[in-house]
Amino acid sequence: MRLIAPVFASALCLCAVLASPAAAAENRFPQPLAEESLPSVTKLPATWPSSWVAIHDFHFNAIVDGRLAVVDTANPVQPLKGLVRAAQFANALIAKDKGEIYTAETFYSRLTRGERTDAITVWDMATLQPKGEIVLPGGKRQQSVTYPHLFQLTNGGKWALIANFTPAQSVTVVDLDARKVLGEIDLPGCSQIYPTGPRGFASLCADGSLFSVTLDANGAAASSKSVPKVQDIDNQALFGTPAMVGTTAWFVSFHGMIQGFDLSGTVARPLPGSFSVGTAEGGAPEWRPGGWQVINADASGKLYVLMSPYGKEGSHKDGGTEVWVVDPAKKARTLRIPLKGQTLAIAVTKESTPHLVAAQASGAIDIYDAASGAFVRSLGATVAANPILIQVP
Amino acid sequence: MRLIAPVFASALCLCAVLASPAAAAENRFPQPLAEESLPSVTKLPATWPSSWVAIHDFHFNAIVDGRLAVVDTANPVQPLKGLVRAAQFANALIAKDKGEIYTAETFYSRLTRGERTDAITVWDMATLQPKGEIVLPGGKRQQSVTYPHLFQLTNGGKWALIANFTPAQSVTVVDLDARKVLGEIDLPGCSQIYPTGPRGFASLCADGSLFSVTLDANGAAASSKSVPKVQDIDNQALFGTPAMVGTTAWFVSFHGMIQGFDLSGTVARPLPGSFSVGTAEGGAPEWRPGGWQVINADASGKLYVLMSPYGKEGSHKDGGTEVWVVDPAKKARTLRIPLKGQTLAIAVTKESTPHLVAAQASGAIDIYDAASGAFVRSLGATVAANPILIQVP
Amino acid sequence: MARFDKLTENLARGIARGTSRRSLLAWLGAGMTGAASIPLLPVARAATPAPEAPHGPHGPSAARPPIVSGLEQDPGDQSSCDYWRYCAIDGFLCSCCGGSVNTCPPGTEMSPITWIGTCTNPADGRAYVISYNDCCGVSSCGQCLCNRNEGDRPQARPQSNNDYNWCLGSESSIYNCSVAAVIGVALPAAK
Amino acid sequence: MARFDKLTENLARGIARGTSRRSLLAWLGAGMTGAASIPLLPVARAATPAPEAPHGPHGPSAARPPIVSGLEQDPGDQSSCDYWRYCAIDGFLCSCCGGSVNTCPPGTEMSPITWIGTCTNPADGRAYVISYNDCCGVSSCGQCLCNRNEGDRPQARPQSNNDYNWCLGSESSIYNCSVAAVIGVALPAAK
Repeated sequence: MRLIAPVFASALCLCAVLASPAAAAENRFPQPLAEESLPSVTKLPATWPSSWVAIHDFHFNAIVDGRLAVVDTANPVQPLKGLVRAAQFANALIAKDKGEIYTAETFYSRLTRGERTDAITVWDMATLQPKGEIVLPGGKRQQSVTYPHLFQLTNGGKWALIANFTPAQSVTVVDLDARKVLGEIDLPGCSQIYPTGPRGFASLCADGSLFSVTLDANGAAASSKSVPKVQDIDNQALFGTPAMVGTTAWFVSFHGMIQGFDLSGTVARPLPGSFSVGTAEGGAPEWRPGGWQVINADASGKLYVLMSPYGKEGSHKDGGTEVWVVDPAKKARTLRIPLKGQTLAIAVTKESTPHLVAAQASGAIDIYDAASGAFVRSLGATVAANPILIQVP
Repeated sequence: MRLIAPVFASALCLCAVLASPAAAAENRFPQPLAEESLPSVTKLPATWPSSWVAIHDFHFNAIVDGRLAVVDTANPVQPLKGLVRAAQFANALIAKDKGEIYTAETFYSRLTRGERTDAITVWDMATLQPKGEIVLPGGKRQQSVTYPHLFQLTNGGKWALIANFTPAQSVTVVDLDARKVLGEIDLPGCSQIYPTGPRGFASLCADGSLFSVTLDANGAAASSKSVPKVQDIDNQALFGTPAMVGTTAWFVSFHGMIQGFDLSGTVARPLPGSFSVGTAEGGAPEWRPGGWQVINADASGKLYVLMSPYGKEGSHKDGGTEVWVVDPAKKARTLRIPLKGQTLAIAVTKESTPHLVAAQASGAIDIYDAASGAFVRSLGATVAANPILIQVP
Repeated sequence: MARFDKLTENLARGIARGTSRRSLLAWLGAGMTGAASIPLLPVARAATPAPEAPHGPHGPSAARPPIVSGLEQDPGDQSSCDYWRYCAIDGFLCSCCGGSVNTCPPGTEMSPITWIGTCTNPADGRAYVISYNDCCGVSSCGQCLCNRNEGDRPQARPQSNNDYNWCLGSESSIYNCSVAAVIGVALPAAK
Repeated sequence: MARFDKLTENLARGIARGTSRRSLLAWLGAGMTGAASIPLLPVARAATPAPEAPHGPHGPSAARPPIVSGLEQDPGDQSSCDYWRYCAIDGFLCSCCGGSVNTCPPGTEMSPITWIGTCTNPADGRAYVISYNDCCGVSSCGQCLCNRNEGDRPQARPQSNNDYNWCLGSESSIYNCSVAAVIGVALPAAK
């Protein structure tokens, strides 16, 4: 496309031009700067480099205008690569194999009032342009401060599962490829969606049980199975967002106990042998996990847990100041990484030299060497107002 | 309404209850606090007190989610009385006699994309609830950083005039009472809307002229008249937002010259005898008006001009640090009021003891005694992220 | 999918007030579901990691003057996260948004369904049943953001989780702020 | 309403570049209307009233490292309001938003109509014609807010006013950020 639309010139700055030492300077640079082509829109690589992550900006002061920031953690000069709309308590998913991002959002015809529309939008990872939409019926999409496990993929990424809360609980099954809603599974008493096996999911229930559902080819429930008492919500509650290592979900409790779940089969089951992330001096009263995304994993399966020395009842969202690295095979802590500030979310890149990405409450994004814990760089508060989740595609 | 919907109790805090020194304390207060009635929504007085103003929050970081803040300038404890939606470069008007607020806004069906709808919403001043809507055709409503004179009343407040910019310029005439659009007046070359006479408006034109239009009973143009060269835009441009004293509009130029216009008749005409707000020591290079809403008036007709000591070409939106009070009858400055910080907008209340309201770039709202210039109080940054206009109903 | 009973409990004000610890435990133990939660918003954007200000910087207005009830029996600053009724609040305080500690700002609608917490009044030592209601239909107030999580539990137990947007039964689900109203006295119970 | 001619001028790149001061004055003197303006956003939320930082605090990222062209002939920090091409910009700098000094961020659409300014390159002393285009369809970038008003005039003269949202010819009018592209050299003219 050439610039063929109206453009207008102005004499505004001509006096400045005339006052400048043009003659002398032009001698050093005989040719003027080249003309630049317009219009021009940046395109991203179809496959994002392994230093790139997606950071969810909850945008507290305008929740209706939330965003997903595409961030190059290796680039302190221009870390922000683009924004994807994530409106009104949205959830976002990345399907790297398809080169697609999915957002599950809610809209009103008059911003804050009027007709409500819930929809999944399909975005192209290279252009960040929308390429499809699936309207969700019933105006029931769960609106929460963003948790990853309210919107998940199953059936090899062909389908998506969306949590509903009215406060009646259910899960909507969507065929992403066919761009249509398949159906809805009632899920009274259970929350969040942890994909299981080839086509199904598990949820954590209010009575401490784990409930697994398998889906048939039409997206209806084919079978279900409950495993009782997988957690003690009163005394040893598990944060709802686990670290995923293949089909193993590693959860951490408010007190720092690690519990694995095997999601490879049609029925999710707890792995035997929970263990502690350990303890340390200096707690006031004690070290506990704290933040919004408090546990994550690297490609080798090591776990990273965001820890606060101010741990007590109610401290679990206050953020942390260290990351403790734990080897779940050895059930032992292998490293303590001191952070630059009060941090709410962590993730580890899949680079050949993996990096720990830490989102501070201030909005600053800090990068550490995952193996040594050494501070590498800060990106500053340059990508999001309220970064609360970090996705590594 | 009684609280009849589901409510749920929890044992969360019972341990704290049990640990408290209940027995001793209860002796001092034999009766517990009374039960409070739910649901309950605050209602505002149908006629707002004279200390109340409306402050436009442009909300830079989410322009799509702009707001109008209702503010009690006399109340430093709870200055914010409520918010009215003012989405996407909105304009807002207050019709005190009808107890109505009007917002002219733009919406997209998917927040940032999809179908565009421009509309005026009618809000009740006591409830801040919407009570009507008039959809504006054509998707042409002018979107600018908010200027008061893009949306004005005429015909005794029965009609509204809305500026359009595509960039073709026109004015849409709306019957507020009948909730319908009457028509559109082409206005090539002229900007902003200054109501004139009983039913019409004037606009300032690119060639320095002033163009007046009278409207017939159907909202069509009945006649028009141009007055050439009312301003020298190159050398002595007038800020687009005047101080209104009755039907006289007092404009100030970038260099501090005051020019009045009589809008009482069907043809707006410049008043003879422009004059300067004066000069002062300490300019670097000189004192000039600076800010977004740089001139306003009190009920007695005195003018208040926001002044910056750093005046030069291009400084006119950088804000000011003093207010100079000018008596247009004497064409003389009567007071200099030093401000607490870099200020972008000023207005004067219609209280029996009028107050100068000053909105800082930081978001802080400061209150001064208009007669003496004495600082009275600051409301802090408690009502708006980006306060750029102050309306005194 | 009939494993769980559909438990959309309707607990009236009197029931909530009169609930003893034993019956509460029984109720929770029954796997009560389809339930409620405190309003919303997590992780307040706190300025420091120290425990002095763990619940958020009170929006951009940390230095605002206190909002007080004037009652000796209801002490504290209603614009502060530390006010006694806010023991489990999460969101913008309506006291700073045009409402009050127990009324929504004009232009909003109070969520008709709500979560109930129990907070201890330091003046009279009583445990009060507090109703946390969201005010809905106007965008984020932006003032006095607070997040206190004493007793908060993961979303697996909805009635104990404060991350939901509780603008559910309202005409619009757009969230503006949250109130904390006294709706009764909790009955003391032996531990 | 036929007093003004409908002047929706189509000035192509070559015409803009070749416009002499005399023809520009003639063009302006003709009361050229229906015209353009620089992107948008006024009054940047500057931190101090002093002239050291009059054009805004560069968003929340005042301490960000410089974005440089690497060309000696195009000096300066493209994330700074003081960069030479930004002599009349108003808005979020696309260089900080996923684009560059002359390209829009992915996901946006560049406004097809634009305003042209003239800025002097301090390296070669030449006056360049700069096209300020808005990037549209994604909400406020929120980074590197700048507002420079040298030569800005009130909305009475649209082509000289930078308060319009210039996302006009685009599919969506939602504003994200602004670019400043070199599209030619302004011809010098004797005063």
